[in-house]
Amino acid sequence: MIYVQILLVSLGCLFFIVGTLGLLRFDDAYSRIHAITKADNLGLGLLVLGILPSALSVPQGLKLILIWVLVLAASATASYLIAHYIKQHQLSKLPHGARPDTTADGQDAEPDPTNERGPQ
Amino acid sequence: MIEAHTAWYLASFVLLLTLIAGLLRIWHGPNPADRMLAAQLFGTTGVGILLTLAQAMQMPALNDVALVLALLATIAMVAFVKRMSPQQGPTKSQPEDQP
Amino acid sequence: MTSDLWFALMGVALIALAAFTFFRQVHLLRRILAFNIMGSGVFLVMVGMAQHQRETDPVPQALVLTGIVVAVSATALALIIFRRFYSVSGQVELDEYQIEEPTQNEDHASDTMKDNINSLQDALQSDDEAPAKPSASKGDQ
Amino acid sequence: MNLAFDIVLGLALLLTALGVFSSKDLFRAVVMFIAFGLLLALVWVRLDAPDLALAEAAIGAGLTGVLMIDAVAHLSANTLQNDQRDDQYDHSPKRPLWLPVISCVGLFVLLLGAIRFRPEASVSLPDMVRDNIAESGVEHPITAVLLNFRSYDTLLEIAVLLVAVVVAMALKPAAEDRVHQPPPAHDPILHGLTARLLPAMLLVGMYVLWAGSYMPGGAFQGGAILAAALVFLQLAGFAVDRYAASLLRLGLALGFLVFLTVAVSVMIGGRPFLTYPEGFAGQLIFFIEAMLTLSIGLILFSLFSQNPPHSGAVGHQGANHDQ
Repeated sequence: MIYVQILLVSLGCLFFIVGTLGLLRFDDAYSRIHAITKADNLGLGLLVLGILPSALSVPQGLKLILIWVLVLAASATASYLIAHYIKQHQLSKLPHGARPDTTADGQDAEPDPTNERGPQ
Repeated sequence: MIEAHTAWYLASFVLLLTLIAGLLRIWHGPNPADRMLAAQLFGTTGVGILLTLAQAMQMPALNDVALVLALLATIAMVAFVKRMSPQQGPTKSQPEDQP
Repeated sequence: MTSDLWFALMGVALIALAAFTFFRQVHLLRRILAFNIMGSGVFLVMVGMAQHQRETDPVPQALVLTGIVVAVSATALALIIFRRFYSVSGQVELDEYQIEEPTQNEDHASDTMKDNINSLQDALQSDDEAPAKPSASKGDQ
Repeated sequence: MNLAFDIVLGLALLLTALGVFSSKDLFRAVVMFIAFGLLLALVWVRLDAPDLALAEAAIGAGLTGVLMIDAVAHLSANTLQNDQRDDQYDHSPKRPLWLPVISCVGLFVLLLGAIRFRPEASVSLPDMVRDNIAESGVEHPITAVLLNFRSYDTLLEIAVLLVAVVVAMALKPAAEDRVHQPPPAHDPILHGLTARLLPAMLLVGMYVLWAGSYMPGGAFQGGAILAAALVFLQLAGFAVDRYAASLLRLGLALGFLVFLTVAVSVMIGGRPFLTYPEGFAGQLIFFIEAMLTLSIGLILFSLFSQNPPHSGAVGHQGANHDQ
């Protein structure tokens, strides 16, 4: 059991490292959202799974699962909100493969001068 | 074979290091949305650190702290999206565009 | 070197740096941020020092718990006053180091904090007459 | 491992504080401040203070961050010219450097000296708490200190909060000065999340309040969670402040009044102010705590919602056009 726990927790930490790496290395905001959801969903999920066998009681274990579910719901909503915000205000260029004509969203938000790249 | 609580400390230490690396994204931006994304990751990593520390320090009360943090993880993001208009340049203010 | 002492030392460093920023910056929002961090430094010194001398001590922890809640309400109040001040005067700093011409409020020539408070009071009293009496110092740029 | 974690955590805390202080961009400073709050919660954990971590998680990483973001949004809704002018001030020769440097170095040296030459404590407070905890009516030492041994602090604290919210209400702009913002856009996903999260938040707030009698938790943390839940609702587009206006007025003073009433009414029985009759301490403390939770939550929420709306500077702009 202990080895399974070590494996799960290590994998969870690995996903957190990967998520942070993605946050730092990806060069547009949409890809960064993709990166951090890996840490939120998989990283914390594996971590919780790894901790579960050490939980002192059933309620404690349920609480751990509840924490994971809450983070899942919260991070999914936050990702949606921020992606919507970025798209609406054209703060970032589109990731590769997306069609630019879908960005307009029916309004004339002007490009943000603080953005180095600008929407193209 | 290292002791169990040392292993938990090790895990939380690794998570703390990723948290500190995430500071770079807050610092470099380039736009406010990127900074808020980094803050969002901070919340989740904080939950992870609290859960591992709860095991390392044998303090089940820390799970409650993690629970509160998980509940309130999005509140700053919601405030940002709902209240912050993205005009950051020298342009004069425009009414907030509501779709 | 215990971790209690280490965090108390961090608290000392936070207090000193926050004091520097508080006196260096004129932007009121930055001052509020600095003041908040200074408060956190004080809390760290209180709990860290008490626990460095003895074991885990509930008394300073309880005091700091009270302090945290008072600090957040003080911050909220400071922000309300700041935003009110901003919407009345259009400025984000007090006038002590004003480079441009002073505000053209009814009680003109406000170089001191006191005058700023006066103008704020005036504007509050005259709320019903007009939608705030803004200074025009910013619009002239 | 243990100490290495603490050293890195402390340095990270210092680093985020430096980030707050040295950011030219105001918004960056605010996000750094949110990160600072989160790291501070971890520091409280490492200082064996889970109560403080609980309060800091709800307040430092949650409420204060929202307040700051709201204030920056208020500024940037108009223009950020002020921020740029601020940079000019930074390099202005008129601003003397001696005051910041002296206060910084002086405080640092004084506090280090105070730590180095601290007097030995003559009484051991932890021992006193441990000896008297059985009579306090609760099992958790921090709740015992807050509501029994040092209940003066708590009473005065709730009074301070009440004064703050009264001042905030007095500073509210006159009705015609306020421009009514259009109702926020309906966002089905955020709406759905809030509707499902609200019961969880209220439940957790109540759990934390109830847990306070035997483990970390209590009125302050519960109140902070309640406030955060209300702020969350308000941000998500539910007009909590308008629905709950009358309840708000009632609830603001409730905690203080109940606490004071209990404190004074025991004097009728010939007992000193702010003590509890034997046998009832536990129940009375829980009752007071429940009322305090409600009051603290409502007070912190109204300190958020009393903010002048973002249109505060719209009048300012209109005046500019008039000229």
